Amino acid sequence: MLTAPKLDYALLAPILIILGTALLGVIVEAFVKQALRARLQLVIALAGISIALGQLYLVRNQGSSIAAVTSVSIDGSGIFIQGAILIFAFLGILIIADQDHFAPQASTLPGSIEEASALESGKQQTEVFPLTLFAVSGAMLFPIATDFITLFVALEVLSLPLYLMVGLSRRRRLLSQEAALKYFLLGAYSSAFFLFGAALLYGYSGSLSLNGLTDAIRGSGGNDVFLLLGAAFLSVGLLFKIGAVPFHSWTPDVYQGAPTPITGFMAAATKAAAFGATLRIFYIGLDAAQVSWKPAIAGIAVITMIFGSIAAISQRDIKRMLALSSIAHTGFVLIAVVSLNKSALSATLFYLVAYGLATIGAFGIVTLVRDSAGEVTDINRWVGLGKKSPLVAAVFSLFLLSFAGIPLTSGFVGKFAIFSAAYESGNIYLVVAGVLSSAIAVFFYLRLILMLFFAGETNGSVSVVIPSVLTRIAISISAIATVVLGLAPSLLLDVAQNFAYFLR
Amino acid sequence: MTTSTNLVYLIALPLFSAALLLLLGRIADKWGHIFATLISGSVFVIGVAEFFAMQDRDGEARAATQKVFEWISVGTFQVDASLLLDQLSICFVLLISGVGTLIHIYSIAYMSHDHDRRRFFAYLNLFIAAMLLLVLGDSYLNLYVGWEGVGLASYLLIGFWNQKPEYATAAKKAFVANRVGDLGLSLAIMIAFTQFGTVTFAGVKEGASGASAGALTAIGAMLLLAAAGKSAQFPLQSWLGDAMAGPTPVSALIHAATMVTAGVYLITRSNFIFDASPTAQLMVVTVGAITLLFGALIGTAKDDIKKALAASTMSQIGYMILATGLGPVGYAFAIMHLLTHGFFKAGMFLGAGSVMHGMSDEVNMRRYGAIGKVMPITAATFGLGYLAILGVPPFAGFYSKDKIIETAFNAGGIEGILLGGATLLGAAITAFYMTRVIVLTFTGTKRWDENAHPHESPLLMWAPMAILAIGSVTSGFLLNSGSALVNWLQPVVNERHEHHAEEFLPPLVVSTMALVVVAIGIAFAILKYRTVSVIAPTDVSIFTKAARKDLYQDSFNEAVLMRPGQKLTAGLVTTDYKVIDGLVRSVGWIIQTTSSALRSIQNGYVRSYALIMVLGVLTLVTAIWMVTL
Amino acid sequence: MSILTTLQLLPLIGAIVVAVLPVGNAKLIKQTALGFSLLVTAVSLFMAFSFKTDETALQFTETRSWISAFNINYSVGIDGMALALILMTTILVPIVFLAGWNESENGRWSVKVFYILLLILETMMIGVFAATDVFLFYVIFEAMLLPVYFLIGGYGVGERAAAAMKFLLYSLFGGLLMLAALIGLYVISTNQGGGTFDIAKLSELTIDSATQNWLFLGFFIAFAIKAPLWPLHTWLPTAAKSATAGTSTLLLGVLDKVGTYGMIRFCMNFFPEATKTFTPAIITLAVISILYGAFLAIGQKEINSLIAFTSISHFGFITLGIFALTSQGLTGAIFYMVNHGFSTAALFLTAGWMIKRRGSSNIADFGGLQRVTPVLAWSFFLAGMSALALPGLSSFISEFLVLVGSFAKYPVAAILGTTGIILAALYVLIVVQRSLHGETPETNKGILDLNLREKIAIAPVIAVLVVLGFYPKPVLNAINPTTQTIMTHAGVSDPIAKVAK
Amino acid sequence: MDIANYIYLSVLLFTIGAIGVVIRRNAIVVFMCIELMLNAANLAFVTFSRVHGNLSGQVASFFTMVVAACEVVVGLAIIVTIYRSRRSASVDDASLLKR
Repeated sequence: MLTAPKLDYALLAPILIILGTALLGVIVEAFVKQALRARLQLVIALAGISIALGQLYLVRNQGSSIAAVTSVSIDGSGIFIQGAILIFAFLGILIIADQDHFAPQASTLPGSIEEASALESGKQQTEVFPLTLFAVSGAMLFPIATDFITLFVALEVLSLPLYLMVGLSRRRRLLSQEAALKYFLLGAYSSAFFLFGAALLYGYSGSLSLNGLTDAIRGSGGNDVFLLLGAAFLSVGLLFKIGAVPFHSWTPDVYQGAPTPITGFMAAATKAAAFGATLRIFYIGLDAAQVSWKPAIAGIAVITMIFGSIAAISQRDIKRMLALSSIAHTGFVLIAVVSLNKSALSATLFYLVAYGLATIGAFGIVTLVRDSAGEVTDINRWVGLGKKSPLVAAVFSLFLLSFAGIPLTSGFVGKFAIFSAAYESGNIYLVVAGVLSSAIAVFFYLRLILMLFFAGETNGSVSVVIPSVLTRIAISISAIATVVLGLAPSLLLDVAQNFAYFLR
Repeated sequence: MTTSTNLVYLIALPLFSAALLLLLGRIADKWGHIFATLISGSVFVIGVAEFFAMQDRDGEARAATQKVFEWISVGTFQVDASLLLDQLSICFVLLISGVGTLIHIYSIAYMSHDHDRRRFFAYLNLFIAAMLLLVLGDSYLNLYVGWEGVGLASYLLIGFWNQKPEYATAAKKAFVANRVGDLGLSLAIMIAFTQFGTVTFAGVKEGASGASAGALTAIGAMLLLAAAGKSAQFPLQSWLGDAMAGPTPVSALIHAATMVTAGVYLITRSNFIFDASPTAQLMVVTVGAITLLFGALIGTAKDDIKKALAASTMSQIGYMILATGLGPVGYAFAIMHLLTHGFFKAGMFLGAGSVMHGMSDEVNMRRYGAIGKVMPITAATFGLGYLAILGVPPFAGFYSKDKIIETAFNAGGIEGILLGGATLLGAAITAFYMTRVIVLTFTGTKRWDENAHPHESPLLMWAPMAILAIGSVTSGFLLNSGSALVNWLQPVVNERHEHHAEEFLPPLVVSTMALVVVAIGIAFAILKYRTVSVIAPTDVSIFTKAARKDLYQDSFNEAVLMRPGQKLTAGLVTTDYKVIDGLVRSVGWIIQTTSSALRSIQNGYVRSYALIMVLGVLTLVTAIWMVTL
Repeated sequence: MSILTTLQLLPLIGAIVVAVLPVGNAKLIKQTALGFSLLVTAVSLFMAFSFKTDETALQFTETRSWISAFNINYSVGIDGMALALILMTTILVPIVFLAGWNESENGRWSVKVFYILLLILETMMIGVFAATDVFLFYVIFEAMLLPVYFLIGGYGVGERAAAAMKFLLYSLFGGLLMLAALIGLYVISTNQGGGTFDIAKLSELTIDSATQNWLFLGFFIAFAIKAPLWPLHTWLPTAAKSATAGTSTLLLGVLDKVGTYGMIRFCMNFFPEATKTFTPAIITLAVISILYGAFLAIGQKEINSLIAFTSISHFGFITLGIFALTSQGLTGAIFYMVNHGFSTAALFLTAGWMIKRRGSSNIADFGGLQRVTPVLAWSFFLAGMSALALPGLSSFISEFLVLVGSFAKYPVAAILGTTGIILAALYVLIVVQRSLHGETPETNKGILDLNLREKIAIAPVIAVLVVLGFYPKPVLNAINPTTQTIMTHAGVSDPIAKVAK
Repeated sequence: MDIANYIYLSVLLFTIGAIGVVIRRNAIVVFMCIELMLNAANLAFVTFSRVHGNLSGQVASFFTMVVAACEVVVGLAIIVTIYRSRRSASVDDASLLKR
């Protein structure tokens, strides 16, 4: 007699709510008339996210590793990261709501008559909302998944909508489509590696679950060829998603080509989700074999930090620069991954939130700086923005300072927390490398601030559009959070500490 | 020791008057000079009162101290702002305030046309305060404050007309040369503190007997360096000639009578160091001997009356320094010569000033001649000073200088003969160049322009000259009668009245020898300067050429110190930009270049991105593999 | 609430008040800012009078939890050294306001922003010296760079952007090294019974010598950049050249002191062993700085960079005094910090007025100012005298203490350092001669002397230099206990005189 | 047949796919190579399932197929769009985003 598996719906509800909302969005897209669609989609999405967040809040202290038999483990870190992703999604949606960034009909040919007419008639498709929500649901599942099937499915559910969203830009559509293609091909490529790694690990342990893997390693000693190859291949998929060198190549291109609101959302949410999964896999799946992978991952962390920091210096496009900056940040968080202690875990949680908020804010601001042809991303044309629009420039500088890790911003606290966790774990060389690459990174953040404020002539053709209320709210929240978390980090740090645990 | 409460006024009065005059600015123009003179006079009065009070006390109790306040107290480094008035310092107090007051009076007239007379008087009072602090401080550090203070005052006064670039340069040169000396004083204090744990004269004296010879010699050498800087002794003498850029009363007071003799004071004050270190003494006499000849030689060729006198000052201080190096017997004679010199040299400088005053600030003696007729009082007072410096009996110099010559001979052995010989030779050259000054200035034919209308100076100017002339005549006799000064200073300089090995030559012989060489010098000068050309002849002996150039001291300094220094500075400036900053910039450059290189890897082709990933996978696998095996 | 907190809050409140004033009313903004800064001065003086010099413990302490996860507290408290430096700061700020009354007007931004930045900077300057939690110190240490960055970049002259950038990069680089060391220290404290950032507790850790060396270097390099020690100095002249006089004053006078302050407070306190290990090297660098700074000062053609190089020389003296580790050296160095603050203020402010009036900062463009602007010339001259440590001015006492204190232990270094006084005479007198003496060129004849406001600004600076030159006792008394505590902690005592009394 | 041979085959297929992605220009072919890699993984899953005697691997391969199908949908959509815009399916032509 088969018995249906017992599911703990309360704990799974946040994901289910988001999925449901996404489906609702699809229905709305299909049946509601054009004029109402955009507004309705927005309301539905925000409502869904809010409800999910509320539900998450209610169940925040009820960890369980058997919420869906053994497929997921809803524990402190998982809940925290889910919460973070939901918040990013909320802010992301606020910026995405400014439909000016998206192609009215993505399927039309760039430069075609259909495109022009769609533009003219205001026939704006709003599939981006449900797509976002699907991605969010994948992102929420990814960090709590504890078996390889769930992990793979979550990874794809997260990625597939994103591939599409990247190609939705209204302007410079060729670039946008190219970004989508690159993201898709490379993403699928890395997924294949991930999957093959999972297969090998399954071959090694005979179990698809992380727990089974750990038990197998404990039992055998852990230098089996399947284990090592499997771990390496599995890592590739994860390292690709978080954008670690040498699996980073897609990042600058995709960040640049994607519609800016999507870039911001993606940078924050994907990174959080992918790091959530990475941490779980390395902390509870592969920790018994840490001797094998730790040096390699540590090496990648160092290379990633330094590469990101150095490569960003010569960038002339602000989105590419932020992309490389995000690579450098990946390196910093990877330090926490190899530190393998509770402080590192809570530091990562804090860092992901701090970085994600600042990133959404920063890309939010990029959406505001435009000329007649749309966003201006050439750094040289940002010169003198401080004169023209001091507030926007000041807020942007705030985000940059946070990225640079200047004290009294959230970025500093995050960096501090990660470095101290690394030091605690004895990886002092990682701290030194982190410090040195921060020093390099500081250069381009500051140079940008310098260009905003101190450089000579202002660029006449560039203007700052008055942000819509929603964008304004999103940027404000990000900015306030950046400052508040810098001044009173305890607000979040204590929470992160409470949630910094994994359930097997 | 007696405790006094008045000493501080000696310094405070002139100091505050100086500050007041400077701060009030033009408001005080009308009465500033009178006020300053009164202050200076009252300091003299206090000094005299203290002198008599001191005489009333006996032996040990003669010295008076006053602790004004606790100055610096850090760990064991305890220095109070304390003053010490003993037999030695009272001599200086009287000299400084006495001559100082006379020169104040003189300056009222001398500077009457100067727009900035008030400022001048403020500086003078600043000088008097600093100089009194120098001689009254009870520790080396207090002395040091006065030491640099007089340096500052001297700088300000030399550069009083600093709108003339060369005057400003002269002032700077004086300050820097003095600073080299100050370096010595600083180091001496540091060594003393490390050795003795204190920097008071009393403390150092107490400890000196227990210190190693090396330490004492080091302190002595450093003190000598200090003295050389302040007293224009070899090799730091070159600033004094240029210092004549200052108004003439300044030259008289600071660069003849008082400040430049501070070195003599310092060595005398530190007798306990030098007495315990024969090496240091040898250095002192050597420096003294060299300078006395050096100065004298320079004096023979100077046409600028003030520079000639300055060279003479240098030479005379050489005598004093030499004397201080001769051990306990020498100190008193050094001080005696210092005091008599204070009278006659100040008198002569004021005389020179008077001549310049009459000659519209002309200083070239070749343009003087026969001034004695139009300026009789000046000529007379100058003449008395002249006789005094030559050591003609019974004028002051006779007593003080002959004693030094005598003591030098008595040093014994080769050293005695060399030193004695040097002093005798110095006396001869002194006679030559001083006679030259007299001949060129006061006698002979007039060589001045038609435009010049030399005239006797007013009462305010000649009265001080006259008083100083009286001093030039009588001071030697008074100080020497019954060994007055020697006995007076005995408690300070510690002469133990041991009988010197033997007298090398009896005093009478020395005096006779001295008079003979002086006579030769005079005769030579008179013969040589029967006729004088207005333009200095160029076909002169190599010695004259050298003397005109201050024996190439400036050229030497320029070639050995200044030029290399400038090169070094320029080199360092370049190094700073190119090497040090360059290194930093090249780090930046390397990062930038790397960055551009990394950027070109990002070539936009999906396939090459995939390739990078594959390579990454391979590296990752290899890394994991290697670590595990 | 401790008076120290009040002291930090006041300028911040001032900044907020200024922020809500109308932009157009420059005069009101300036007056408000000045008012607040004077209030701060008054409160700090009050604090100074209630400070007990006979106590070695920290005073006016206050501790509040800030980041509990790392046991980071907002904790403040001062000893004599901190008190002296805070007083220096609070006295200098209104002077800078007054002296540079108009320097905010030609900036990139409004007058208002200028004063907001300055007031925020004042809060931080007080905080950095008052902090007794290393993390708090670090945060302020880094954060205070930003106002200066914007002050240089926004209101400076010439290559201001590049100068601001260079300044910030250097400082941040040092700061990051310090961050690494700071984290190390924290982790060590965690392993030894409870992570903490409390200075007192951290100084009691037992750290093995290799680790000590690394951590020491992390802290020291940061401080050596801040109080520029050769060869980490090249940012300073550029910054000084571009910053306004007031900014330079605060930058060199106060901010750079954080470097030397840190050396004493952290390097020596936390790593006594490493201190001993590195002392010879540091002393060497200090001596090089003294001489190098002086030579470069002589070679400068631009007045502000000249002052900057003199400061490099002076920081050499301070470092020498600190690492000589004798009571004279240390007290001298701490006192030197205070004196250098006022002395540099006098130099920068007077030079600033000269530059403003002449419209050029090239020394060659001046000349003959003594005749046309006697008061300005005198002020500049006295400032110069203070720079060359003329006895009777306070800088003499500190310089001499430093030298006498280091001579006992490092005679060669002290002798070389002492030769610096000759070079000091040269660099001061050369600039004095070129700018003040000589014939007044036509271009300089119309230059006006100081007005009343400027006179009021410069008078207290000179008064402090003179008064402390004659009567340094109050400051020395406040500093001495600090010195003793440090020496006791480091386990050293003064060398004993060779010939005992 | 030795069960290891299945693994070898799977690895071979995976390698062919991985190399194919790097050397082929046509986006469709590149995509097919990726599919090949996924199927190599499937083969490995199934083989291991057999080795371990549990069904997990087989289940996994079903999931993979489904996901791969979704991927095809998305992938073709993107490729087709690109092709329509550029009239070319060569991945090398899409290289505007660089540096």
